[in-house]
Amino acid sequence: MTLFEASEIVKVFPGVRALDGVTLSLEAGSVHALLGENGAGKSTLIKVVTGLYRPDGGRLLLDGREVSFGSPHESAAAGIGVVHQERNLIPGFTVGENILLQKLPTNRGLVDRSAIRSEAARWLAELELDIDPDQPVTELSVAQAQLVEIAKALSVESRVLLLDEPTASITPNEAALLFRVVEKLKDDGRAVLFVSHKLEEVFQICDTVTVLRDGASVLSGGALSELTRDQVVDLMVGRVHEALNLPDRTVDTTVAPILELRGVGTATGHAEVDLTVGPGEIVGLYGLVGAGRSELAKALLGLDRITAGEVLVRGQAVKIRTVRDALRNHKIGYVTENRKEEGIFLEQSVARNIAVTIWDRLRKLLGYVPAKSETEIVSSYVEQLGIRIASPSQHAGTLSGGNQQKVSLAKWLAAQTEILIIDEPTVGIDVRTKDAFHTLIWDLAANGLAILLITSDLPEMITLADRVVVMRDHRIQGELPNTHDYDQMSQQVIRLIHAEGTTAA
Amino acid sequence: MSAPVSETATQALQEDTPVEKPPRGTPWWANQRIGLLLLVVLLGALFGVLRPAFFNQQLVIFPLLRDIAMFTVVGLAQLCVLSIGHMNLAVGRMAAFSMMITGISYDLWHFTLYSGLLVGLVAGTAIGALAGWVIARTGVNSFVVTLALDFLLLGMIPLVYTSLTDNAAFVTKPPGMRELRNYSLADVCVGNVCGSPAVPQLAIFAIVAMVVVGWIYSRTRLGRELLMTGSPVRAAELSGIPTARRVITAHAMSGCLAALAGFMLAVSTGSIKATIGEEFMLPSFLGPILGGTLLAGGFVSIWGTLIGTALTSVIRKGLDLLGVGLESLNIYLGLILLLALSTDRVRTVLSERQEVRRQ
Amino acid sequence: DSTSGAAPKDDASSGASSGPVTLKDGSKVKLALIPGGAHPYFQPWKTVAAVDKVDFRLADATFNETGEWDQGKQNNVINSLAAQGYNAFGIFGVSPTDINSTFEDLKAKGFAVGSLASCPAGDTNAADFCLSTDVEAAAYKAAKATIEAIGGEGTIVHLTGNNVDSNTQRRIAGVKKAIAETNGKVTELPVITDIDKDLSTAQKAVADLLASKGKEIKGIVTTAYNPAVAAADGVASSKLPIKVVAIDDDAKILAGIKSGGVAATVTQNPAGQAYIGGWLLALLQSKQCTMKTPGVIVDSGSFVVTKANVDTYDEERKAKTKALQPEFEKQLSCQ
Amino acid sequence: MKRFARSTEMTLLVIGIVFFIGLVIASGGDLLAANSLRVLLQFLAVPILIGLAQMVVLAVGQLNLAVGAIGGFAAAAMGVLMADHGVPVPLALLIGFLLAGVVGLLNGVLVVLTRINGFIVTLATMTILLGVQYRLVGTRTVDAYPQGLKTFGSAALFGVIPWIFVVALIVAGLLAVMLKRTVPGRQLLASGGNPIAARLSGISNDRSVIVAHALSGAILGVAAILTVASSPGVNKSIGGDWLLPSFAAPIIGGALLTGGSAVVLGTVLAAFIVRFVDTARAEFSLEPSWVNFVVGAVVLGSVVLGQVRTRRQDRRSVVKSPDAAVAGGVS
Ligand SMILES: Nc1ncnc2c1ncn2[C@@H]1O[C@H](COP(=O)(O)OP(=O)(O)OP(=O)(O)O)[C@@H](O)[C@H]1O
Ligand SMILES: Nc1ncnc2c1ncn2[C@@H]1O[C@H](COP(=O)(O)OP(=O)(O)OP(=O)(O)O)[C@@H](O)[C@H]1O
Ligand SMILES: [Mg+2]
Ligand SMILES: [Mg+2]
Repeated sequence: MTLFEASEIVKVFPGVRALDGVTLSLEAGSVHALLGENGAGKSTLIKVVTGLYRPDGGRLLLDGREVSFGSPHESAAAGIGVVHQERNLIPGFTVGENILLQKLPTNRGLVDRSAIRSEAARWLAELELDIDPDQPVTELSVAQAQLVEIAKALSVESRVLLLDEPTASITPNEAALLFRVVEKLKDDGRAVLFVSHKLEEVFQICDTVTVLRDGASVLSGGALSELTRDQVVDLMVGRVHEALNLPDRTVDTTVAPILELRGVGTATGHAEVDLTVGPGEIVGLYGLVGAGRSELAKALLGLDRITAGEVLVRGQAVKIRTVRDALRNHKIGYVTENRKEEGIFLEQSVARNIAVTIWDRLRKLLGYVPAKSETEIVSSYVEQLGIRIASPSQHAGTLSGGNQQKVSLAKWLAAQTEILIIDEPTVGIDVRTKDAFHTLIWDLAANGLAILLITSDLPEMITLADRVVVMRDHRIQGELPNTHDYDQMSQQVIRLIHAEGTTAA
Repeated sequence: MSAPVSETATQALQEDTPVEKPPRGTPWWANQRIGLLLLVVLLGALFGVLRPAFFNQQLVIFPLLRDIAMFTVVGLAQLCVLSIGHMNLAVGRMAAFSMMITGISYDLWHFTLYSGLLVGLVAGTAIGALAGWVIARTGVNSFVVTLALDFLLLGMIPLVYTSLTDNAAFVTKPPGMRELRNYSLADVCVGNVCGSPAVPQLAIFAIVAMVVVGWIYSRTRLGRELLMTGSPVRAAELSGIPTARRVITAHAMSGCLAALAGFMLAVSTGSIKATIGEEFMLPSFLGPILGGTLLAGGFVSIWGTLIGTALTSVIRKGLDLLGVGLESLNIYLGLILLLALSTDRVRTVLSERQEVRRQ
Repeated sequence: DSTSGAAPKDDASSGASSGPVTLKDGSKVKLALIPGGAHPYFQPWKTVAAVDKVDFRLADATFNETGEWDQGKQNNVINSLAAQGYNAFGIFGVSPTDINSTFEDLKAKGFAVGSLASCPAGDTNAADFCLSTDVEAAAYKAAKATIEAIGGEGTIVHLTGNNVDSNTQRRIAGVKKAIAETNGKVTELPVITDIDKDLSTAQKAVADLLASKGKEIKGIVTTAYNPAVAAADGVASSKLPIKVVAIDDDAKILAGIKSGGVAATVTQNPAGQAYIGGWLLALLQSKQCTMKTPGVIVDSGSFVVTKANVDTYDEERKAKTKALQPEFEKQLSCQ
Repeated sequence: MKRFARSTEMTLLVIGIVFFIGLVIASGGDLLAANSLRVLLQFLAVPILIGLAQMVVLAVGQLNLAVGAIGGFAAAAMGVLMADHGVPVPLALLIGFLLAGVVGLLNGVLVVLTRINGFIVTLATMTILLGVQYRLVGTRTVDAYPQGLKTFGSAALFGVIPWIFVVALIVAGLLAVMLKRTVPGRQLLASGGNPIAARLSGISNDRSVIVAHALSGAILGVAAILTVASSPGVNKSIGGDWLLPSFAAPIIGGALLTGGSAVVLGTVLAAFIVRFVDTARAEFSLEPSWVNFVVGAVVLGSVVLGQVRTRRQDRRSVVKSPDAAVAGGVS
């Protein structure tokens, strides 16, 4: 039975036709995948459906009746629950209030706290979450926050549930929990829309699929069981997509490591971290969300204090105080996982975003930066990384996620770093760009860069890393050579994560 | 320059993704600064028609330009901190503080006009740097820190004045001060060619300030890093910009410019007193913001600051000439400001609409 | 209010007809009276400006208070008026230490300039003349009146305005002088300054003062407007036996004198300043006369008003205004 | 409770009590006399309200520079209506109150309609209102209004607790309930805490901004009523010194300039502390300059302390408020 249908939806923004005749229908008791490259229009479609944007054309049908929503409030009232791509919780509010924000229960005009508590507890229980509804959301971990958002989407008694990349920032274990919930919702007869760039997940839990390309639906409601992964990818990218096949790269293990950590402890709680990265080597740092990998990277950059042990760069014990110090004197760069807040300057031009690390080098008398040499360097990286822009003066905020990520990487390449810490480089990035990125990282290592790759994406880790180091609770659990065998590696890694012994706690 | 990216990777990355175009450039009539400039010219013409005296060089244009020059410098003082997304609520009081030092240098140490100015600029830079240092060290919002500093100086300055002077003002006038107040470019000659008598010499200070600030923001590493520091600060920190130092620099620049503005005010009114700069706070925001500088940081407009300042000064002057009474002056001033800003908004909306329609 | 308009009219007839120096031709004189900003003190100027215009047959006379207590803005107002053809200026300078610069500029452009109601700080006066209350003398009188009201013995406190204003410093000096003359019989608490900005600040300062020191204080002398209003009210509602001496003759304060809440007030002579000032400026600008000693300072008078003379003090003031004319004539050399 | 013990409010409470005890000792116990206490509280009513008026707009990440102008304008309107036009007291007060509320509403509507920064909008309305206030009263001090109102203004419960103070506390209480326990209040805070999330949850940020400004206006309306009732008269200076204290109280009280915090109690306590500084000045006969000096130091000190504390709490938290510009809000 078709619960919800969107037909021929058009949405125009100044400068783009984000949706150009998209048709989608959601069946009760089924999970429907919405796929497409970055910027294909997936999130826009969800926002049109939930009344955040007014469509410029097309119709929405709920239970066969035409509907139009002026605000998310109305769509929620009609039983459409949604988890947006953006972080969506109000700091300073409790978990319970956040879950029930769309319709706070009241009692004689006042917000009814006990009702909030009991009702929120009900939704948390449905997701098998052990979270106190009275806890402030500021105390949640990333994954908990994501799950609370799902509880929030359920809380409108939704019959239609739209999930926009819900698994982008959670671990496989937590994702598995989420999938169990999705199964249950499906069995309850609800319709679920699932957006993800992780095709494994899609094939695991979805029944049907709609593929968007450049704002148009190139496949609407195909059965996933009749499609192969390659076919889906081809539909998304619009031509035959070849599986990534990285050339061979040999690591000279006799060369002394360029970065070495000996028994490092930090103010953020790391203890006895030993780690080495050699030139031309990709060391994967794997762990669950919150394991402390990003924090370790930041400590190496001088953003957090190192309280014990020593850090050696090119064999010399060093004390890194600031990022500039790391960059200028030790040639260490860090591509952040948090692109929007830490990686790029959304309101600044692409040129400035890339050149930010080289002004120090280019400056002449009185800090004068010759515009010409700046443009030259910038455009050479724009070209090498294939950053597709109309002009370098374009604002970075107008770029797609993939291109933004390239910009965020380009500034470190421009700075001629020799040690690069890359943190979750492909979160929320579509298959094709992901492959290109993998090629790039591979290539950088082949050119002699030492790379510490932090990722929670196991396939990515297995594709790229020479060695895999596993971290848990701010400690190193162990190290594995990469056999490039997915099943074997994933087993070993999971086993390491759950191994007791090395962990004091 | 080594290129660590090989051909294969470049090719992989370049696979035929379409070029992402920015939203098409806004049409010229939607440009905030051009709109403002037009408004200034129109208003000037209107006032000129209603009151021909508006074009009186000596009595109207000269003081008007002197005011615009001074408030432009005030605006630049605010612009420097706006560039990193901060505010300086103590601009006026910083001017008062630095002029207090300048006054002491004239009164007690018998400095010359320009060495006194220099001392004042140094004092302004120092007090600004202090504000910046507190902000950088504690991470407390600049609004709060400068507000508190304003209170502190407001308390401290009168104590100093009353203890050091009889009249609560430093009245010593070093040679050259009177000339600086009254002389125009007509007194500056290159060969036989002299400047316009309508342009005060004090305007040179503003021009110098604009050139220097403009140069910093458009041509130097410092300026670029300042703009990056504001948007957002975490990204700047992680890109290797010494953000703490930049915060201090921005506030120090602000203090220095505030001191310059204070000096211009002292010269144009006559003496150095505790109340210098009391009127600076609101104009300091109006000029830059009308001119398009963002409160959130990351974008500044030097020209815009000049035009924005000119707009408010011209309105005030015009209303003065029209003989508008105190009770109505503020009402009109506020209304015109709202109108000017709203038309700006209307223009943006119209140009966006047009853009959507074109597709 | 009732006290301002009447005086000059009487003077007008006498001044223009019987005085030895009569303005011959005021038709080229455009007079501007410019106070420091909006303040009740200057309100008589507004009416007197109109009287000046009629009495002296001036081309125009205006009153402009748009300076908003800011020297820069006041200078702008002055320049705008000059651009519109005004050529004789009676000015209350916002900043006593700056106003000489403004005067110099105006003099340099050939205008007649009088400093009204306040003289520039320091020893020089760059205007043609200064006709003002001697603020120190007025404060001295007020303090004297206070001392008298409390019976010559006890503690008094002085409430006033902007500390960093040279006039305030003069007032403080005036009060100190009066107290010093009592040889220690009267003592003074530290002066409370900076409470003239607005009424609530003044009111709070008075209330706090009365709460903490109310029992010690026997008299309050105020030399600024808002503190005067606040003190009269505060003392009345606290029911403490404190004598308040106020400043000026705003309706509210006169009402206080009549009801007994205010022991005395020291009024000044704004109407006289505007009238005589206007006459003098017209003489100077029409080139009929010049000052023998440019920059001469004349006291326009200050008058202690108590319940006893509250209905008649205006006569005294009118007399003073009348006396001012001959006083100035001695300073003039006329054609 | 444990959370309260670590909160700004607790710190302020302790500082306040210590300060008060110090003052009592310094005054030799005089401060505990009924009259002294009454005076202390009498001049707390208006500062509390203007602090709250600012806090409400700060809660949605906006600023209101027109606090003084709105209050002064409303007070002038009430005074003139009663004194010059003989409008009965309750009606005049109601009109004044409504005017303040409407101006606040207008501020909000302008911010939303024009998308101009609230900082600039309220700056413009401030300028306009100053003109209107002057047009209403000129240089006079209007005081010819019925004695009954003035009696109320100076009357005190048990001779100690002024009624106007009680009114201010009631407003504070209502505001606290509104922000903590009603749907519009929660929505307002949600908009301030994370505007994007609020919008995605179907909350209209525009409406929150309008509600906040209107509330601010209404609170200022009450402040104006109390001012008219308690001051010797109404003139153009009313409201002239409200701006800085209006920021000082909520900021000391722990409000975040980025929005999302409702610190009614903190604001009230901060107003107490600022008032104690005033009292201390009178007690020790210090120059008023010292008050500014001390308030500056207290503001700085308290925010630095607060910052250190929140940083410690933030260390392990995930959900952060967005990097809203200080005065940004909607625009
Ligand atoms: N508010 C907006 N204003 C202008 N353009 C927009 C806006 N929102 C989205 N777009 C543009 O619309 C297009 C579709 O964006 P959308 O966010 O829907 O993509 P997506 O498929 O969700 O991508 P991703 O996988 O990266 O989340 C993009 O080109 C984007 O830049
Ligand atoms: N975005 C964040 N903001 C604030 N705190 C965070 C964030 N992400 C994680 N944390 C917290 O910081 C600690 C370590 O996080 P860190 O980011 O170093 O972990 P990680 O292994 O890199 O995980 P992730 O996959 O989230 O990057 C954990 O306690 C976690 O709860
Ligand atoms: Mg998306
Ligand atoms: Mg991480």
